[in-house]
Amino acid sequence: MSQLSLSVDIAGLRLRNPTMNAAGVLGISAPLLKRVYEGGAGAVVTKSLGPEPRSGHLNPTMVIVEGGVLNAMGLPNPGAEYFVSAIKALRAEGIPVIASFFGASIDDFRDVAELLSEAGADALEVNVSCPNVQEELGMLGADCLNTEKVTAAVKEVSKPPVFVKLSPNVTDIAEIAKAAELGGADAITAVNTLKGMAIDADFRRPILTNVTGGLSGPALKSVALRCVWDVAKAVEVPVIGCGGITNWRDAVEFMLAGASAVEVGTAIRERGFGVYEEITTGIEGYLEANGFGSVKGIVGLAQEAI
Amino acid sequence: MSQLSLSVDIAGLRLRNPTMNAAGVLGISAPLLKRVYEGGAGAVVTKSLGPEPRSGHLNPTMVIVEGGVLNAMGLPNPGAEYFVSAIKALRAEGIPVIASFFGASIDDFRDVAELLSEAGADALEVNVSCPNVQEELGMLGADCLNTEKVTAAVKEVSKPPVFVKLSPNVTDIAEIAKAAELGGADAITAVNTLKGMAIDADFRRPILTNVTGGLSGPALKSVALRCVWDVAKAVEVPVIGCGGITNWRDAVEFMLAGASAVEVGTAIRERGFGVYEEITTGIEGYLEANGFGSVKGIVGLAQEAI
Amino acid sequence: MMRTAVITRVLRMAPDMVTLYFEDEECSKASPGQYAMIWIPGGEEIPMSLSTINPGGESSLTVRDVGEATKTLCDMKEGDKVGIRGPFGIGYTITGDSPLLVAGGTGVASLAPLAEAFVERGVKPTFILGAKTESDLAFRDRLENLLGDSVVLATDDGSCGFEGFSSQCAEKLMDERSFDAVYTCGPELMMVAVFDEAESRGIPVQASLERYIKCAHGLCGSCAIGPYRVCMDGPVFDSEKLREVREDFGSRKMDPTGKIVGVDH
Amino acid sequence: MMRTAVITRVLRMAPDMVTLYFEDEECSKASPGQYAMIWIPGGEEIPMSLSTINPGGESSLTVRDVGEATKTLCDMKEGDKVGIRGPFGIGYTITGDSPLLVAGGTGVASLAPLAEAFVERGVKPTFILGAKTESDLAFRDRLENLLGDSVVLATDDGSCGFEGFSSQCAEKLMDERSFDAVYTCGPELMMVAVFDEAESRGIPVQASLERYIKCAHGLCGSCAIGPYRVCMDGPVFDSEKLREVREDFGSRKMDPTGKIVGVDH
Ligand SMILES: Cc1cc2nc3c(=O)[nH]c(=O)nc-3n(C[C@H](O)[C@H](O)[C@H](O)COP(=O)(O)OP(=O)(O)OC[C@H]3O[C@@H](n4cnc5c(N)ncnc54)[C@H](O)[C@@H]3O)c2cc1C
Ligand SMILES: Cc1cc2nc3c(=O)[nH]c(=O)nc-3n(C[C@H](O)[C@H](O)[C@H](O)COP(=O)(O)OP(=O)(O)OC[C@H]3O[C@@H](n4cnc5c(N)ncnc54)[C@H](O)[C@@H]3O)c2cc1C
Ligand SMILES: Cc1cc2nc3c(=O)[nH]c(=O)nc-3n(C[C@H](O)[C@H](O)[C@H](O)COP(=O)(O)O)c2cc1C
Ligand SMILES: Cc1cc2nc3c(=O)[nH]c(=O)nc-3n(C[C@H](O)[C@H](O)[C@H](O)COP(=O)(O)O)c2cc1C
Ligand code: FES
Ligand code: FES
Repeated sequence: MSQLSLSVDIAGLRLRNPTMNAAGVLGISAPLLKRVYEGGAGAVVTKSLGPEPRSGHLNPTMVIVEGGVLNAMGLPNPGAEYFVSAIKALRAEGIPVIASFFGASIDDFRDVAELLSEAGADALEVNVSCPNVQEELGMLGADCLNTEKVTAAVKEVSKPPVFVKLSPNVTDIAEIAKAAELGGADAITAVNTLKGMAIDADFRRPILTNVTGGLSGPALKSVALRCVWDVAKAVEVPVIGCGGITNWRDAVEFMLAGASAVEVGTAIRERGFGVYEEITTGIEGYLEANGFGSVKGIVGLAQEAI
Repeated sequence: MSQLSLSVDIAGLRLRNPTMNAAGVLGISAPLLKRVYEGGAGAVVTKSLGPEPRSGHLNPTMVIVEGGVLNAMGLPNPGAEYFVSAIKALRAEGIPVIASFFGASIDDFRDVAELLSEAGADALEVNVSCPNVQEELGMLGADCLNTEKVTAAVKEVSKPPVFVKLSPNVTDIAEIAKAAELGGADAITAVNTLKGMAIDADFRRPILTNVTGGLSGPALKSVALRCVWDVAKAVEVPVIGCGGITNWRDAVEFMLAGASAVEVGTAIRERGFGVYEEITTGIEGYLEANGFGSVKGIVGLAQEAI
Repeated sequence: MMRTAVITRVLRMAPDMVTLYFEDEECSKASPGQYAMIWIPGGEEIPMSLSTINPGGESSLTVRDVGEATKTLCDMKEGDKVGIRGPFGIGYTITGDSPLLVAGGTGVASLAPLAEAFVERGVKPTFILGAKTESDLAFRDRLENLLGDSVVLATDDGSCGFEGFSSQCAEKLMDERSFDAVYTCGPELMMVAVFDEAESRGIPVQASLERYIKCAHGLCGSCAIGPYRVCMDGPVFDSEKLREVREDFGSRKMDPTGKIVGVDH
Repeated sequence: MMRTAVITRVLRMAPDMVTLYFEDEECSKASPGQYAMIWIPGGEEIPMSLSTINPGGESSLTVRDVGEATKTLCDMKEGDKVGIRGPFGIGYTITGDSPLLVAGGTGVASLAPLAEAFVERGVKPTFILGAKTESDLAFRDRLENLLGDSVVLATDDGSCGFEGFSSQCAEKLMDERSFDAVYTCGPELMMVAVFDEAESRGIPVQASLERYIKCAHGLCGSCAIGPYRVCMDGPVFDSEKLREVREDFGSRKMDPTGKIVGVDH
């Protein structure tokens, strides 16, 4: 057997393997994040943290739909400041922590970034792509100029690498990715959920209290893969793939499309916390069977094929 | 039993029931369209016809993905002029025909519209939303100004009602719908496919020859339903729902969201041509059980609930 | 996917508590201790234990009016409809030849089907049915018909049966007889007392916990207790897990923002 | 979903024809007459009948080099890989006690597994194996081992067996003996001749048709013949359907743009 390495380097952040939980999936609780790490993830991502505590939307906040899950949690979080101790506690156990966050204004983004940077987060993930909250909070990332500005403001105050997480609900994700890169993004996370909704025929009303929600899980996969492809073609910085990844084959496909690492969320529902180890082991087997020595060896290979 | 009517009126076009095949699904062959009608559809929609014959993309042009189907047919069609006789033959049998079409320029759209209008099509469906062809052909509809211009040009020369079919691959479908309405659209069809892709891990390359393709089927449903909701809120003209509709419950949900009729494509694969009758019968049962006298009675009801 | 449940009958259990019966295939196949998410269209969606599980037949919820959603449920009539998702979670594991079931308040909801499951396997458990006062004792007939004098009543005010909390009653019974398994559902502080008591005697416990449930699919993290999710790793926790979360059990929970607050009942 | 098939062995059948063996669980469960979509990564994807169907074992394709994709396949070696979707379509319905199978050219691909299926049911069919010339007769050994002298050879040039087309040979056999079912696969004009001949004698026919296959899922319409889709309603058509599409059968098909063109072989 060759010297096979599963570790990856994303903009200077070195991880034991290329899997993480997706932001907002379990990340509101430090003990659950620890369990994610023990389940085999290379790093953990927090719930998106804002400047103030938020309860999020009232239930129903989730419903299963064809091929996936719709959620409209509405960014519940105890506030970035409150969560600093959780970040510190996780890091004290040797767990790399990526702090996801959002704001209602550029100043917010800068302030929260500064706070989380000082808290020692190993990387920051800027959420400009939540479909479930008011425009000013969620979808700043639908617009190139805003994306660039937010990224630049965050970069100004951040010590660790800054990932910008993009939405698939845009006409041209490559343009937005370029804007984030221009703003100084160290990596792009693609993607957040697709905006969808569910209606109940018996009650003749939308099921989610927030009316619309974000589609995650398998139904999102082919769109997310295309987004990673488009973004990887457009930017030089690493891409982190996210959206509907359920098994190692999915993860490999995202890597072949150009992802250096992957975030896995909804799959936890059916595969449990072991999904991270399952995926990592599967990637290892794939690299070995195909004669690659590292994860890096397959990143973007499908781009080269055409 | 009350006087239950399943017929619908879409911008003056009266149909025996609110179901149609989705454009491009079987619509390249008049005998297959006849079979769709005999399977119970209220009208049939042709393959999108262009000014010139096109072979479309080379195979693979379709692959099954998680929750749906990806296709990149690439608008194969024998040319609008060639298809006129097929349209006439169908109409001669009493089958309402909606002619779907596209162009590479505004002049193209106008010319093809004129031709199809003169051929006697009962309605025209302008396809400004194909994700599988070069920008100038497919995604004119990603932009408000272009959508308005194309619609206006088509309206100038069309006798029958003009439906404009929109793409979900845009940041704000409501804005595009308003532009189409401003251009004179008599109805909006929402939606075409979501842009996705599939990669083969063994061959390390995209599966579709065209690299990306359009996602249809159940995986698209919750996004399409949200699009119908957004469009119905934004415009006064009727909306035709399309995307992942598989059974009568799906169809009813689209109607509650604001659709006056539905187009069904991918579901034919698993449910066969009888899907149209199945859906119509299901809608009938629903109307009856809930005391509604007509399809119109439920259109947009979920919008009123909130 | 969201389903619709039509209320087929309503039974008033106590001044502020009703049982709503309905038919739902999925729920009729649930195991004791599992819960469903109940949606009041136009209102909220909340978790509710299944208080009747009848293979092929009726299911039920037993609801105490403590706020807006539960009040709406308590006012429901035959023919009313709710949305329903589930059943969710891991219920009770049936084990032991002389089990003690300790219910406080609405805790009887999940323990009544458990008692029936025991009897079906030929084991007659001892059932402490506790409440504030006599009129609050829910499912008394159902349990007495099932278990006869193995039902031990307890009221805080002593209006009926043992005077005191269910947990105190449990302590007394554990002194008097030997049990090989303890099951408990009710106010968390009561369950903590039962757990500690059983621990000191080396009897394994299964307790049904409550935390704020949002997604019910193990994804959002809102229901965390230690490294576990009440919605999916629970709601029933065994002694091993209870020991692991002992710092939080009876002491700390997250509010809907994720802030940690105290547990006060 | 796309799967990968690894070529395990290659058998040259004729100067321009090879059989590629591979293992694939789905294909090994196919029925005779079904086809798969074979993807040459970097090249095209084309339909191919399954010429071996071996429950739990090998499957195969038998390919004649007629263009770019088929040439690439004919040049493949052991260890090469192709993408595969399917099996698709409706194969042959096995019926009749004295069936006649009429193969022309690569038509033997789908009829050989059918012959095996008949034998498995205790029926020995008569099999006309026709080709241009002796060296083009594919699967001769396989069929002779299976059917002995029930195999009737036919070559256009008379280099072996009957001199003339398979259809002419079929006519002769139908004159001589009585068959209760006719199965045919090969050039369309040959199949039309077989069909007309069988019709005039009232013998039911099943013919495997070819049209331009794109999606293979019955959605795009590219493979239409009359109101049917070769990809999903076929490729095997029975007499009733053949009568319905008789205007097109042997006469008209759609090119990849949807234009109607003539059928010339
Ligand atoms: C697994 C489980 C099973 C339960 N079974 C029953 C039962 O069988 N019978 C019964 O009467 N009650 C049961 N409950 C408690 C019940 O869910 C709450 O009483 C109900 O949610 C209160 O809602 P409300 O709108 O009426 O009150 P609110 O005024 O909204 O809240 C009152 C209290 O209920 C809590 N609560 C509100 N929403 C939720 C939620 N989504 N998840 C958890 N707690 C919440 C609040 O934190 C507060 O402490 C169960 C809870 C859980 C977690
Ligand atoms: C159901 C079915 C089963 C078949 N089974 C076999 C078989 O077992 N062995 C065999 O050798 N051939 C078989 N064929 C025919 C085979 O698919 C064509 O020979 C092949 O597609 C030619 O591709 P090419 O690139 O080599 O040639 P090209 O130069 O592209 O085309 C040569 C001829 O093949 C036709 N063709 C090309 N692509 C397709 C397509 N996607 N679908 C249908 N026809 C096409 C063209 O119309 C043309 O007539 C079958 C066809 C069908 C429809
Ligand atoms: C319950 C839930 C909560 C989420 N919360 C967040 C969040 O706070 N911030 C964020 O950037 N994305 C959030 N997401 C989106 C995920 O991070 C991810 O982009 C999406 O779910 C697609 O990945 P998946 O299919 O693997 O789940 C959330 C998703 C779910 C299901
Ligand atoms: C094979 C195929 C071909 C299609 N061709 C067209 C087309 O020519 N014009 C068009 O507007 N939409 C086309 N579409 C999109 C459908 O009309 C429809 O918008 C989409 O498939 C979603 O509906 P469904 O999920 O019911 O299939 C095509 C879809 C498929 C699957
Ligand atoms: S309620 Fe969401 S994880 Fe338990
Ligand atoms: S090949 Fe598409 S319908 Fe048959």
